[in-house]
Amino acid sequence: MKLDVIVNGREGELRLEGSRFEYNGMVRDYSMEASGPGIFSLLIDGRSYQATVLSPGTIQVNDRIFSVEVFDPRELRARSSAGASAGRQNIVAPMPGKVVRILISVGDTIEAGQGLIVVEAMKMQNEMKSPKAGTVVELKTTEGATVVAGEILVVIE
Amino acid sequence: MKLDVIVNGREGELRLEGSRFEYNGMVRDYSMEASGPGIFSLLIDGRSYQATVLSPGTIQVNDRIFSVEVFDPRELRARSSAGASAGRQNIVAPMPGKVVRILISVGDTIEAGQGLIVVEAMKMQNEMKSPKAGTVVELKTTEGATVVAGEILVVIE
Amino acid sequence: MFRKVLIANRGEIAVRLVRGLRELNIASVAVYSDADRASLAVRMADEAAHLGPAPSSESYLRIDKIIDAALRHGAEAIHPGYGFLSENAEFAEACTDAGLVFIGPPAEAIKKMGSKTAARQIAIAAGAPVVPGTESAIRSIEQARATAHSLGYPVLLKASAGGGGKGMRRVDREQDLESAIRDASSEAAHAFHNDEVYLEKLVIEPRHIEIQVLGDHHGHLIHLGERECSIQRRHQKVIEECPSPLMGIDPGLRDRMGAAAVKVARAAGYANAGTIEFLVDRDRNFYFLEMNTRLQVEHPVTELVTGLDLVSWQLKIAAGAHLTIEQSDVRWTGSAIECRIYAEDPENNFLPFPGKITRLVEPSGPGIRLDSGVYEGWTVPFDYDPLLAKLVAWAPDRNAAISRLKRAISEYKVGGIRVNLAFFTDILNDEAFARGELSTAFLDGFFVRRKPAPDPAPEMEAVAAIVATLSRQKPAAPVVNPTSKWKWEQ
Amino acid sequence: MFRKVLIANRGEIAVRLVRGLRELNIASVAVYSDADRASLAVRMADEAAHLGPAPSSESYLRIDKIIDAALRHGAEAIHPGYGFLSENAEFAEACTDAGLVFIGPPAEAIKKMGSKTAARQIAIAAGAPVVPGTESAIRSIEQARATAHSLGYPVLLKASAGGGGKGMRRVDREQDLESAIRDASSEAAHAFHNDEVYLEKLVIEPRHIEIQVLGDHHGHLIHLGERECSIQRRHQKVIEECPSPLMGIDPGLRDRMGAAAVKVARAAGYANAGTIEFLVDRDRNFYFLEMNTRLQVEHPVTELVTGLDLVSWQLKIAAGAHLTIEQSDVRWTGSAIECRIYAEDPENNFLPFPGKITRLVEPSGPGIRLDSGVYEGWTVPFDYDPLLAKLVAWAPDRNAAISRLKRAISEYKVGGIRVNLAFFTDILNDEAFARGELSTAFLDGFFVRRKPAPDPAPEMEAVAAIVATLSRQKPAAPVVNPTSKWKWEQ
Repeated sequence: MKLDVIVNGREGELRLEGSRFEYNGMVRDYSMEASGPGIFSLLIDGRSYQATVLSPGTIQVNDRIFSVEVFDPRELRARSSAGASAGRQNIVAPMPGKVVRILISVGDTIEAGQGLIVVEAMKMQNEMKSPKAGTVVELKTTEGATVVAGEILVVIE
Repeated sequence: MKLDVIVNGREGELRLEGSRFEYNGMVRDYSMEASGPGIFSLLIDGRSYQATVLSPGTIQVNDRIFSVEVFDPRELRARSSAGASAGRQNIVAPMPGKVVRILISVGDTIEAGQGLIVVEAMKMQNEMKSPKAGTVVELKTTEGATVVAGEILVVIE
Repeated sequence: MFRKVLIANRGEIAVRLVRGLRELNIASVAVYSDADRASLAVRMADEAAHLGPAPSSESYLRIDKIIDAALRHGAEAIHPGYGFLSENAEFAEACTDAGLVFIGPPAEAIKKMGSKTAARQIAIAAGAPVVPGTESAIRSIEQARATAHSLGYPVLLKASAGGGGKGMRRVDREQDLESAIRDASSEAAHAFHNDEVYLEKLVIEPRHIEIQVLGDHHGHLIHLGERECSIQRRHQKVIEECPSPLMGIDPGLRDRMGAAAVKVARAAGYANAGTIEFLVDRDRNFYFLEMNTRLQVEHPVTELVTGLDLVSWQLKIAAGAHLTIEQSDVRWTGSAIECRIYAEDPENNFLPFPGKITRLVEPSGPGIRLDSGVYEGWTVPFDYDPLLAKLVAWAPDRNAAISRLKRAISEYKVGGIRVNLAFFTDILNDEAFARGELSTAFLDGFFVRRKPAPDPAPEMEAVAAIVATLSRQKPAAPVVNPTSKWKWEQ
Repeated sequence: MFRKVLIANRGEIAVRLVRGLRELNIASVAVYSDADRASLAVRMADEAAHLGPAPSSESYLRIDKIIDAALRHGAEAIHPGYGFLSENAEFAEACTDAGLVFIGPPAEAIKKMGSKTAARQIAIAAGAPVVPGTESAIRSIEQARATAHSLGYPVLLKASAGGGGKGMRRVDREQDLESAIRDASSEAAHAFHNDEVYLEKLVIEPRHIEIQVLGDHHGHLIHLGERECSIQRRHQKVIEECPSPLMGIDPGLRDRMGAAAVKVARAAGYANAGTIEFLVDRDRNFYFLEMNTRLQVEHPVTELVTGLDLVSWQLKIAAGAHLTIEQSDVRWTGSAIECRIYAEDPENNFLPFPGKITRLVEPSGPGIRLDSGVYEGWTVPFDYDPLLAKLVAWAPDRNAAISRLKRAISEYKVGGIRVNLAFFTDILNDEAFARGELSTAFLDGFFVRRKPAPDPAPEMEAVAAIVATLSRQKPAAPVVNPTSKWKWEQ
């Protein structure tokens, strides 16, 4: 089994053959056992690694949390050739919460640092500011909407 | 939904309609929520019941453990008409473990209290004795076999 | 003693109270909003009453509904926990009017200590030190200059009607005083429709140290020592400990602060558990700040070092019992440190991060106390405080308590939401923290000197990739069989 | 201090040691048999070494393999835990020969105290009381009559080479003595090929009380007080506590027993942690029984009341440190009670009940310490001791500790196997237990007076039926969403 992976944003290659893995050129024998709900014990060279699946794609190994995407090689190539269209900037929700105020409309010309949207959770309001000057080309949420962290709310060009 | 149930060996009837249940003639409103992995919170008349599914068919409610079988009504009737054949006695494993010695053979005439099989777990040996005099008609295990609690090992007639 | 008590709260403190009541053989009634039907407290309580929709104003702050639930369920008393209605004198009175016992101080004491200026007057009258300054507003620049001179610079301008840092100005030199008064006064006018400002001596990088008091309704009042809560973000405590590292330098400080706290509480006619907060300056002068007229979030720290059960005493005192502990009976043993586990992202300005907890592994073992209000699968609601749990370690000394906390954090795993566990590890590894050099400005310096974590070993990265790959291919069963070899298709 | 230590054990004690090592910043090496690859200790340790097949004789008892693993992993010391090789002098010597530190007493002390008769001689020489009797075999009926007369009836006949109750006879009257000697002697000859029997005074319904000792390699030795372990089934402890309820009646008893224990340990040349077991009769006379030359299962009880960390001290002492605690520094605060959670069926003669743990909900909160070696999904192997975990409560007094334990047990749920949780609730509710009337015969009387549980409320039965029905229809997802209404097809 050979896969391309992105671990914490860095691309890598993983090959699994029986009890042996190859990761970015490092070849090791390993043993893996389920050791609790969503918890795995891996032994490599006599060292014990505790891996907890915090959520799909988020794996804690000992005290470090890794965000992992797994692709079969074709998938990844297709993905990287696409890319984001230059000049467009997505404004994403920094935390889950409720949109309490929208301060702009599509078509508005905005300055860097201008307030765009206010998201509230747990009595804390967070005003999201534009990282650059530009024009609002998309507004993907409404006042009162519930958003998850990382959700794209506004697109600036 | 109407079902026949056996709770700790006693037959009963359960009817569920929306947020109302009827159990052996007792009618109550209830609310049920998942409240943890395999754990449910039920509210009846303002009282809170904590139900944990210990394993399929074994439910702990507050501090009491219930063994529950659920049948649709036809199933149960079929089951009760079958019954165990008179005079036959199943000898079941009292605990999970390993069969370390078999002291009888099929066809042997045995006395009440005679040792039949020795099961071992966690360094404890348990000699299973015949509850009555009779003949060994079936021997369902072998030395070295792993058995689960409640598994039929010998049939006496 | 009571037979049934209603808990007018939610989250970890509601669970703490269910446990405390059960240990006294008292039935518990939980209350819940729509967002909390599936909460741990409701599941664990003996009874539960629905209050209303998720917003606190329609549920946990509704005095009428809570009193009604208590009466309907036949509760004899109400424990308010902390937050919500716990420091609301009107609620305490409503309980009494309905024939219910409010488990806390007399309503009169809540009122007296609820107003910051009234509390300051009581403290002054009781002979407790307060931050030196003028209580009345500044009338003229000449008067202000004279006062500032006698206090000594730096001084702090504060709005009389103030709060939340608005209308506050630090003034370091006399030549800046006049313009600062102008600015502060104008900001105060804008924020509070009241332009009055007054002067206080500025306490530089103070420690926040509070004293736990406990009194019965028969006039007996003692203190249970201090908790140092200097480590704060957004004026909210994140780590609390007892003993304060200051006590090693100045062993008499606890007695002096304790005596002052008892005087203030007595002057307020206080009974039940309460906390007097002080600021402590670099010369270990302490100044009364305010009183919290309720059980404190961080009460486990005191329970661990004194061996006394504060919730149990709250209940007994409310039921009329005598506090049978004399001041000289109270002993402080070892060291306890508490971390507040919040659903928040410490890497993103501590923004709240509610959501579904997809994985939860909780620590235990020697010296670890976990007061938690959540479970795996619980969705932390948007609507309330982000506190999930309190992780507390006790050990014979502070260094061992720090090591033990780090060990427990290494066992603690929370998935699906962000929590501040790694942030605590970094603080607990900080050298200034280890030396006990604490102040409310601690985190400012900490963020500057904190080193980024070293790159993880490549094996760890490989493990993450392997587990992500294999757990993707095989959907995890609710319970996996650990003794059989893990298999997958290639 | 060591940088890396190998743990030559498994189960909850291996987890306890991983935690203790981590808190001292020492890397841990777990060992495992085929049955334990997926164990909690292996997952939590820093390193892990495979020993061999499941049977202990091929894994945890293999001195050669364990030493080899320690050397391969670069460990500097080995902690043996309890059981397995912990009281094996040959193992201690093999460690030393391999240049490894054995974390325990000198091999010589293990040898001396390992033989029951040698240990008894040491105790007598040290001036510690032993059960009165003849050490040498009975030569004639006349001699036996005289001895029995001087001891006072009832007396106990014991086989010189004996063990496990074989060749033992209780004799209540002189006229029964001759035939009893004949029977016992013949049984002993049959069992041990040695017909020698001797006489001891019978201690009627004794209490089992043991003293924890702790000493360094520089001659300093102290005791940390008692643990009462009278509640036993099949000569195995199930509940342990400190203080013993006897200490309330006779506060000097701890000092007297402690002094005796220290004398015995000193005579044996003891160092590190050890335990001297005594029988205590109804008149509070105590008699040396034996010494356990290792960490005890029930050590958390002592840790909770003294505030001392025994594992931490074991490591420091083994590394050569001085024990810096004087006898007069040791304080006992509050009350701690431990329940041993076994995979067994208390309703079926305590037969072991290994298997897969399909559900596990663990207690926590104030005053609760859980030392566990299992997790949900773990299959408890057939091959070892059925101890899963130790649940320990600390509270300011014994009654509060009992209430707290009951509260914790009410939160503890184990599915898939049988455990003795409900059995503990019944004991903790027992009035004789509450009064502290304990003896090794406690459980005999308890089973007679124990009332069957009342029928559950019909609502509880209905809840069981509803949950069984609805959880049957909807296969449980690994994580259920608790805030959405639970839905099903009708």
